[in-house]
Amino acid sequence: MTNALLEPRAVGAETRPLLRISGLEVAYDGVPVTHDVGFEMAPGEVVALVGESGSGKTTTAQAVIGLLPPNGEITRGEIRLNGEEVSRWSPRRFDSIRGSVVSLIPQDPGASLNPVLTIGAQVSEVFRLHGRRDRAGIRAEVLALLERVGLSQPELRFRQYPHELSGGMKQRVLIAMALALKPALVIADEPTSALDVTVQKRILDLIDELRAENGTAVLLVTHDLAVAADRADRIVVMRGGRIQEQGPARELLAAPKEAYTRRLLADAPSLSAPALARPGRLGGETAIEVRGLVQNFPTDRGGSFRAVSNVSFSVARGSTHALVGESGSGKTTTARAVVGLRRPDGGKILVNGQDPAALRGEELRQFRRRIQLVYQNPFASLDPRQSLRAAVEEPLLNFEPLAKAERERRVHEVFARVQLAPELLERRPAALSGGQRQRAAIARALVLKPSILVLDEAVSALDVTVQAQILRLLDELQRDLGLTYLFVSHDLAVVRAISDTVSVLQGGEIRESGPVAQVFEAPQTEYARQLIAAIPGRLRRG
Amino acid sequence: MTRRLLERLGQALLVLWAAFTIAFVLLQLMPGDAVLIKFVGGDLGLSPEAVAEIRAFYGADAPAWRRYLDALAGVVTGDFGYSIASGVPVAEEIRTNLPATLWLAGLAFALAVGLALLVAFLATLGPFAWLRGAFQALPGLMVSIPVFWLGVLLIQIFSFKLGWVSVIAPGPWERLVLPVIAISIPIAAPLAQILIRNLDAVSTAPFVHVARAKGASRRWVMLRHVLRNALLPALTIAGVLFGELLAGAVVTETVFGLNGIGRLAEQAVRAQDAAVLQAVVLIAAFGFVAINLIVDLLYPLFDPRLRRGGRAPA
Amino acid sequence: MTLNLTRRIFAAASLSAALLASTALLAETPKQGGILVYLEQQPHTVLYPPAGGFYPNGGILNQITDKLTYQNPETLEIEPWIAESWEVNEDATQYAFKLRPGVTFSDGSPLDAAAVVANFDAFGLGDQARNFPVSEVVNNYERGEVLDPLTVRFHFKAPSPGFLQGTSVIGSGLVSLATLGRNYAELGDARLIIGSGPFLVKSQTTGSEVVLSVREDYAWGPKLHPHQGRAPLDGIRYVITPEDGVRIGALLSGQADFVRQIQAYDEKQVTDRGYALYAPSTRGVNNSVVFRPDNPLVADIRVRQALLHATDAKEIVETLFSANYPVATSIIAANAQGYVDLSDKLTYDPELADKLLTEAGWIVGASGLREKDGAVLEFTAYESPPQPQNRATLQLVAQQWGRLGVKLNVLAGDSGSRTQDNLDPEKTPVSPAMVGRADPDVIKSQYHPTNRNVLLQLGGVAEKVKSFRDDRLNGLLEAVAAETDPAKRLALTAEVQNYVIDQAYAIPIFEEPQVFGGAPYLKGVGFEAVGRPSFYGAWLDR
Amino acid sequence: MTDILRSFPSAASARLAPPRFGWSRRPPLGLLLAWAVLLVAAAWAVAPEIFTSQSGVVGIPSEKLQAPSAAHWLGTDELGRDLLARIIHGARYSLSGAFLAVGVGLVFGAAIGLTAGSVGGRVEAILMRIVDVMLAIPSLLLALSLIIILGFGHAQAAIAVGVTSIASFARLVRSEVVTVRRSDYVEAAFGSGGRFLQVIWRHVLPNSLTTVLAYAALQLGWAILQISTLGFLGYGAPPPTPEWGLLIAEGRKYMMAAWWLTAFPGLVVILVVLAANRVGRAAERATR
Repeated sequence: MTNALLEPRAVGAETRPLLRISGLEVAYDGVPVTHDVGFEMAPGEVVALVGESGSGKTTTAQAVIGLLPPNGEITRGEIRLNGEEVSRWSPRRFDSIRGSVVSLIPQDPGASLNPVLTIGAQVSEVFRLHGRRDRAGIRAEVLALLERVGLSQPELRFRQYPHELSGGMKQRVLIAMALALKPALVIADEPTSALDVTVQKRILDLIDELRAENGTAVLLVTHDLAVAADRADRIVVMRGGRIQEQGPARELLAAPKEAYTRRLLADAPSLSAPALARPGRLGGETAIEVRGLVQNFPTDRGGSFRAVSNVSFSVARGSTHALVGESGSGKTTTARAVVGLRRPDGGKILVNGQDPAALRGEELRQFRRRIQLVYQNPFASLDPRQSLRAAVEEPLLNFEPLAKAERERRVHEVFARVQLAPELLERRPAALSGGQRQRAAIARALVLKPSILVLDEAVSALDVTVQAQILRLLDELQRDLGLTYLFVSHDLAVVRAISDTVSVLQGGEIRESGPVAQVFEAPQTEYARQLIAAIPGRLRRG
Repeated sequence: MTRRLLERLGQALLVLWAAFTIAFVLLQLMPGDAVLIKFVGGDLGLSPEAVAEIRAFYGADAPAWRRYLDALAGVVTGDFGYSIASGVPVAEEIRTNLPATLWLAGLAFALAVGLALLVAFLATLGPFAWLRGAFQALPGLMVSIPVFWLGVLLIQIFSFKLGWVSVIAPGPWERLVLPVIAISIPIAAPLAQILIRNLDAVSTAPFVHVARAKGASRRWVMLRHVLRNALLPALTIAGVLFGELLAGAVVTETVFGLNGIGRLAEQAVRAQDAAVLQAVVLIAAFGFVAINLIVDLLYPLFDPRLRRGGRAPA
Repeated sequence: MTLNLTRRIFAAASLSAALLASTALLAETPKQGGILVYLEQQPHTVLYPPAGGFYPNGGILNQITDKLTYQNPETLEIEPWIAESWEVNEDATQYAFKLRPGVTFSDGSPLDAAAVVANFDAFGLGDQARNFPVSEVVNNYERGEVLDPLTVRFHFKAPSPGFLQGTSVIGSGLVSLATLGRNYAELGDARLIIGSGPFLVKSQTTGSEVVLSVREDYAWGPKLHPHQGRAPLDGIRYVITPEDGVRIGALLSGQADFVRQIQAYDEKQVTDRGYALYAPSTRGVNNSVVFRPDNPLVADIRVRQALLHATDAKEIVETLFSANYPVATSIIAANAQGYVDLSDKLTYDPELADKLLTEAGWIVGASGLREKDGAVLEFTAYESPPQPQNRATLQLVAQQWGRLGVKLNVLAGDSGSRTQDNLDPEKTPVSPAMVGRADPDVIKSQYHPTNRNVLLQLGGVAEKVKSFRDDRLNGLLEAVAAETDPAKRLALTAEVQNYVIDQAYAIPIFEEPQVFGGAPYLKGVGFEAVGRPSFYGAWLDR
Repeated sequence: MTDILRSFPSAASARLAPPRFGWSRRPPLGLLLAWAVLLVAAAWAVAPEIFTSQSGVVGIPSEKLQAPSAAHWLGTDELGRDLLARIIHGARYSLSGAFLAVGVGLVFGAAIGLTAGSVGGRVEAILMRIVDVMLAIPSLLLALSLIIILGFGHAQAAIAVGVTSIASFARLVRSEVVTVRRSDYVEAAFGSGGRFLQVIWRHVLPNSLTTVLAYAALQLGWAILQISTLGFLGYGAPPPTPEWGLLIAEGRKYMMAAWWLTAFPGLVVILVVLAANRVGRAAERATR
């Protein structure tokens, strides 16, 4: 096949765009989900495709690499790669340029490697698919590649299976596969959203480096405007399957033309300045007191693993304390112990002066009226078979008998509190958006009038704009009801926006703690400094 | 590893003991006993005294607990006792019947696996949409056919009408052809269903998408990535299929007049031939437990995720 | 000329064809060789010769054992076999037999006077230690005496006129001392039966197959038998094929040579295709429904008579059976010894039945069933699987009785329940009478309480019987057995038949033949007096 | 420990790409046909008189073993009974038997599974060992033995079949219960002061039952097959009950003389089982 695309560095590459999409319409089962999408990419350029879930950004990216789901098809428009219209190519013809001319860095490194093949086999496959046959040569090249993407002990990695690698390592392997044949265009589809912040930064840095090395263009698909701001030359903002706005990153961020872009910018916690003015609420009565908490988990082999060791902090009534850390840091375990869902293996917890570990049966039930947990995933924390009314009413039924009218009043009251329309009361969770669900979950937590809310990654699963709304709601509730929050999050930007005090956890221990301003502006420990440096958007801000 | 293995073996023994005990209790609850059925119901014109003597000869006049302990002690020492219905030692009954059933079940299983693979492939990779649809619906039909009905039909058509295979040929092989087909079809159905479901599920897994992005064709992806991942979970229903095979053996051995454990078991139930039934239940339970144990132990060989050790920091 | 014994011949397509075949048989010399495939419905149970009444047992025993005498199936004359000659004293209390020299069992041991005495001692006296029951054909036996190695004399406590014929039946087959040394319970294993017959047991697969092979040195067939010397067949393979449909299908598709139990509805297929149908009569008790008068429901003779007249045997035979199954005209077959025609007493007369039931106080109630003092005229009977189409027969009987408001429930039941309940008149007031065996003293062995006791009188195996006992009937039965004068014996037999029908103890339905099917190329099959096949002279013409 | 964004993107992409088998548009033709078959069978069971004027148990002896004709669409049996009438009248026994069998399995299996899954610990270990034992005993032999103990009859056969399915129901219910019990909303229900039994009743039971009920629908077809297998082996309803398995079992003897007695009841069983499976599968898909 004589194919200009197989020569990505062909003469004239500078003069014509590497990728040119125009009037693209993709339909699933005949229903269009993108409309008139069009943009261009120059060779070596980084373009960020930004949007919230459902905006059509992933669909567009899939169309470019010719891997739409079986029920999807391109109904209108064209995709030109190096000037050639590829959207109508036969699958076989497309196979020949995938991996060599266009390649993909996928979203979820955990599931993107075949669990039953070794890393070596999977990376080698790229070479074999594109005509290389010499085993030894491939092996040498793969080992070099693994080393290049920053994997230690490449010989060992070559033999290992995916489950033996951490998330960050897997993403490095995937990057190695995507860049193995030095393609002209790499599509990076949310390449870091499943990773911890520090890892996220290192991976993005790696992609940047390799891009610079090979002159590869990158189409970066992301929901995170901050990431786009840090990495992209140009930004394309999508919403509801349409392009809202596009332009050079600097210009677009500095002077967004569209209202939607402005809102995205305003709502992105890492880009905007601390949004919520925190009045001095410290120094009051202590609501939560944790001293020397130890939590162990049994392991498969009958041993035990210390998830939390010697964690101490206290939270003043009416204030917000954040537990921040990466996955495995022990922050959620700590929060669950505070709510009384786990008994500590050591140390002491006092909540409103009571030790949840010492409570049994009825006392524990009564204790739970005062402290409520809000979960990360509003899809999982509401019973799919219950209407919102039943879900919110249920806690009331668990305690002293209330007249029906009184219950009704309380339900409506708390619904109004979380700014949910009363007509949603009869709906089931499946009929609600993520934001509405999380509001309902908060309503359920509030209906018993607790004094403390423990929020476990309560906004992490939400789109930025929704996230911002919920954060504002939480702030209002705290002010109006005098609530105390224990806020668990991996997202430092969000933590900075809502917390008064913060404890930074790593490996089950507190690395640093103190008032937010102090920790963020003048971190004392190396780990805290790294974490804060990894918050995306800093490059842009400055 | 060894501790886990010992634990599993202990559990297996417990299951075997319980199965044996349940079989014994069930037999006690049945009206009459083997001696009554054979020597009174059997139209032999024996006097009540003669029947009582025969009962004493077999030790069938002892109290239940005594017989239970005797039978248990016998089994532990490898003595399965005497079949009242046929008058030969149970061990010999098993020896003559087990190989036939093992062949029947083994061949049927092999055919079922082949059939399931074929159907699953055609259902997911077949050339035309209508063909794929037809093959997707096929397992549903296969599982709806009563084995005995299929057996009767197969005999009528292929043996009696077309004369292709004999159902009473002297060698074991020719007689096995139709029964093997009859059993394998309903066994293949759930297997095919699981395979189709897995192939569908694995085909949409992110790693398949990634492999395609590397430039792999659909076929390459199917063979190298999808197949192994889709086949693995099918292993877990091996134990269930074993039970199905046994039930299939009972029915087909009856329809085709083959000898084997299945028919032996059914006849033992009918004749309340305690020693035989207990032995069959033990063998079946042993098979079930052993297969599950083997699958459990083998699974890690095929799925590196279940291999112990070497876990990197999360 | 074996075919003539069968009263009704359906050989080949027509009777003339059968005659042709039989004349051909005279002219042809048998071809030697080949294995006969015999499909049998049920597996054998015990091969102790006196248990040979059960057809599957007899079908095997008849080939592997010889008898002292041979009853010519045509003439019913007793002819020499192992005994070359015999003498009987006046009052039939002493029998002396002169044995044929040079006869051996298949284990090589001689069949001499000692062996014969051992056999008849076991048959006539039973053996407590070995659980051998007393043979029903040997009555009043006292002892056997070895006069010289080839001469024996048997002594009887009382006259035993039936003994000479008794030495010719399958139940008096001679087995070696080794076999007699076994326990009764072991004799389910065919390989343990060592006889002197033309075939010997080569192998058995319990419950499914028995293979016989020819004895090359066999030279002592019945003296007047058309065939002499080694049997033409090389062997016989008995395959247990319980499925009716498979047996007939296998025969017609050429996979089997000879099958037992061709059902009436399949007869046409057999003859239409030119296959031979053999339907030797069993000359025994007719297929009947019998009452258990111990049960109060049928204690009233009027009820029994009513049901007798409510049963339309003709309809049953026409619906379910064929010309090989004559409608019963007595309790025994028309060609059995001592038969009298009682068809006048066996009329189908629903009006009479209605009258009798009404007289007895059974009035049709609201449910449509007859009632009396709160009791309903409802019976339960277990079907008897070995009898031809017994389930359908009973259902048709139930339909016929149903027209008169009498309910008959037909149960399939497991063997245990069936055996137990069939011994309990409360549970089974009526029962199909089994004709699984054929004995010379058929009526006595069917009705006498110490034998098969079908009426369930006091004093038999049935322990649940409360009071019923008919001494007149038993007296008559014993008189028949003891009577030495043939004429008087016949008269007594006639009296018994009349008595049973007058008392309406049984409803005879049809005369049961043994219907066999044979391939057109199978020749020379013989049948003994009660319909069990003999393959001594059989050969395959192919 | 937290599974950041793990479940969220998949749910979002599911929304983006509509599922291939959806209820969103008209149900597929096959499913409609399956429902139609089941409705007809149910109608036969409820009011057989509407569909046939002939008796299912009493025949006309003179019209025995007739081939299918205008008078007897599916022919007659050895006693001159109309086969179609017998099939129609038999629906009641076969369907009620299937429901009874599945009911027995469901109720007892759910009780065991729910107790094991929600109480946990030693109780769970013991119950699941018992389930293991039940699975290890060949189900057909267990059913045959139970029938001998319970006596012969169509209800007894159904119960025996039901008992053999308890173990698989118990396993499924337990695994569902364990999943549901681990879910956030159950923890939240406890967290808002719910008592053990209340939470089990309000959340765990209903949420685990959806899958289980779909499985039960699938089991209906299986139960019909099992009951007819028992009938075939001679352990079914006593004659003249026109239960379908019994029809095949009886009819097969006449295979050479009257093929229709075997063929048609077999086809009816296949159709109904197929329909029940189709509907069950659709239900299962809808709950997933």
